[in-house]
Amino acid sequence: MNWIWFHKLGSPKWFFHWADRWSKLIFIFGVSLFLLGIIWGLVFAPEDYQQGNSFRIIYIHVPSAMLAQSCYLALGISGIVSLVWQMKMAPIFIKSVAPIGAVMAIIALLSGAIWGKPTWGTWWVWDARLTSVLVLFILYMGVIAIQNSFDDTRLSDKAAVVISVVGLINLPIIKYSVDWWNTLHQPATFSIIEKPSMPAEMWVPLLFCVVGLYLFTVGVTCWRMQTELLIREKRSNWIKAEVLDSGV
Amino acid sequence: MAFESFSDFLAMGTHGHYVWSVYGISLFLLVGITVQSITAKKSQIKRLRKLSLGKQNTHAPD
Amino acid sequence: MTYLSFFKSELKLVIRRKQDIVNSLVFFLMIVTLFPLGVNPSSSFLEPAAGGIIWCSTTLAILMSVETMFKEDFHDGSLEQLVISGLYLPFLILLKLTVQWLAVLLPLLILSPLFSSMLFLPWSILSVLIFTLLLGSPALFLIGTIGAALTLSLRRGAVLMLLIILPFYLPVIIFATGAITAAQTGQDYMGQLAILAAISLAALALSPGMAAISIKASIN
Amino acid sequence: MQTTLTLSASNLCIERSEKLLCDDLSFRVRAGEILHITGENGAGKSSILKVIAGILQPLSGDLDFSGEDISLYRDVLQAELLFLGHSTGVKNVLTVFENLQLYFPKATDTEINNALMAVNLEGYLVTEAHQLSAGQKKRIALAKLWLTDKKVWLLDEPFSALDTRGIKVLEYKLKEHVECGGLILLTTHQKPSSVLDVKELHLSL
Repeated sequence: MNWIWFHKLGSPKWFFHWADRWSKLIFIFGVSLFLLGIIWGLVFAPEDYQQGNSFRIIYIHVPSAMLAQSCYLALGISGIVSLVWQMKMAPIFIKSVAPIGAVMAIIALLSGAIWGKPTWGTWWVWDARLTSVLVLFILYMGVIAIQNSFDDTRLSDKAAVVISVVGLINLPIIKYSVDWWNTLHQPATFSIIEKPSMPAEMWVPLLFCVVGLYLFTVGVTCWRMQTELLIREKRSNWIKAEVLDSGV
Repeated sequence: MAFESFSDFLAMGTHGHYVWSVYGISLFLLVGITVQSITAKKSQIKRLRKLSLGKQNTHAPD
Repeated sequence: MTYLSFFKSELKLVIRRKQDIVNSLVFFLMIVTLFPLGVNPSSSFLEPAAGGIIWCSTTLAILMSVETMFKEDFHDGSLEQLVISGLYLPFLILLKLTVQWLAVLLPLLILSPLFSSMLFLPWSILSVLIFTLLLGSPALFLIGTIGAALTLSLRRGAVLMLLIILPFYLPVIIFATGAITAAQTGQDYMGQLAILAAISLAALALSPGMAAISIKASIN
Repeated sequence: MQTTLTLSASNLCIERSEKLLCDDLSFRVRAGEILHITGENGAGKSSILKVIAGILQPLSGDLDFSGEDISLYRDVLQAELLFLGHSTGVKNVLTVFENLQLYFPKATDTEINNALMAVNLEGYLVTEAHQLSAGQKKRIALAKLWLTDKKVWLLDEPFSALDTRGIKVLEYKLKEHVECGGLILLTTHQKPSSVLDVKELHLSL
């Protein structure tokens, strides 16, 4: 197996150049896919037989909820990478992706709550999915808070790494416990998304939205990581050359 | 096409305000984080540029 | 320094600082009192809620006592001495934690009949409550240690620690109160107890190492 | 098999709160030697000691202890290490005796008594440490020097809490230690007297 890409990923300079070349493309492609999916979902997808048109919120809710989870997964994995290989880029990644994950969690929460009103009749139901997204949001706020509490970069990096690793291990347990708790207390509510069968006209645009939002996240994360690199590596020569070259 | 007319599309059955508020809020947040990321990068580049140019100027006389 | 001499001096420290333990017990009592006063004193509310009330209060009391665990060691420099003592730091942390656990949990267990009768929890359920406390609280202490180690250099770290650690406590609270509810409704609760024990064991495997990493970063 | 102790650092770079304290620092101390680290306030004297002890991590550079690379793991060194930092590590609610017993569980009462006598703290055996002044607490920590069998001493400002007589006693103790094959790294503001034969390492800002 070829591990060169892995080592390259650990090199700030290599990453910076890679991001310069690809991040814009990824972002634009992602946004177009996302918009395509949304327009498809809003205009062309058929109405849901049970929920009517409020069903169209799915094209925001599901992708953002997935992203909120995936970002935390990525956070935790890069935390482990940082602990094991001491990779310089891992804490930078954590710092860059946490705010995006938090935004995704907020979107999932708000869209879930607004979707809940026509479906359940109230803004908030202690439904398993909404509750775990809420916990996820609090976890993100924890990571962000601990990064902003220390003056020393090395300490704040280490703290964020430890919290994301612990979070990664805890996430399945939290999710399982919330699901279990939910069956205990709310046996009757029907879940807003799980359907026996969703026709292709409904799920294909959803797939577009999901992939598009993933790519969008990758693009924005690249920019945030570049910013973080510009701050941290400001004394290094390659950053100086980079700054003088680039036209702002 | 799932809608007869544009006003139908806006109304979304009876759920127009739910759907549109979700899309509005989400758009706002996504655009917000994008813009924030881009401006943060640009302003940092500008700051570093000023810093390195400033240094070159002060070093120039000697 | 040896493990034994460290353990002994930790015991002495806890005994000399009885007031800290008393404080966290009074804090616990205070939270328990808030529910009848703030919500409803009737047994129809308190009896089904008792497990949850006791567990939420326990969680907060434990967090408060864990939060200060390394503060003094950090300020008087003995934490530095621990790190360079050549002894295995995660094990030292575990010893310290054991002392803290005994000091907080034993009085709590002794007083639990009192609390449960105040909240109209039937005597038959008391043993289940004690089991959940015994099996679940190690996880709370162990996970809390990580937060305490991370925030020890901060002057106002308590709120931050609550924010980062409380979400990790959710599974413990859910399964502990779940076991009590199951016992109250006459169902089998062994499954929940087993899960609590599993969470505590997992935390035992993971937390001391994590806390050691955090302490090393914090004394920087 | 090498039996004499050496402690050497090569190309050590230390950064503290985004500021480079020392760049490319190298030194070598053998058994029987005292390295005296001098420099202004904030030049990084204490930080060097902490880096060697393993409390701080250096930015780069290698450490070597008697032929073993200890850059990553300090275990070998820590088995032979006594570090007295700026913070004393004295526990407030323990008595003076208990404070020393924590670090030297095998020491007898007379040994601890003698150590306390050397730092002029006799009679404070069962006093709780919070009743003592900062200088006295520092001397409790110093008493460890009379109890330890560790070879490598890292002392941060050991003379600061002592009067002239105490300084003299401590200097003789340090001398005795290096003569018995120990090695010492110490930082001070004032120059140590001619009793001690020291190697100087000056840090400039």
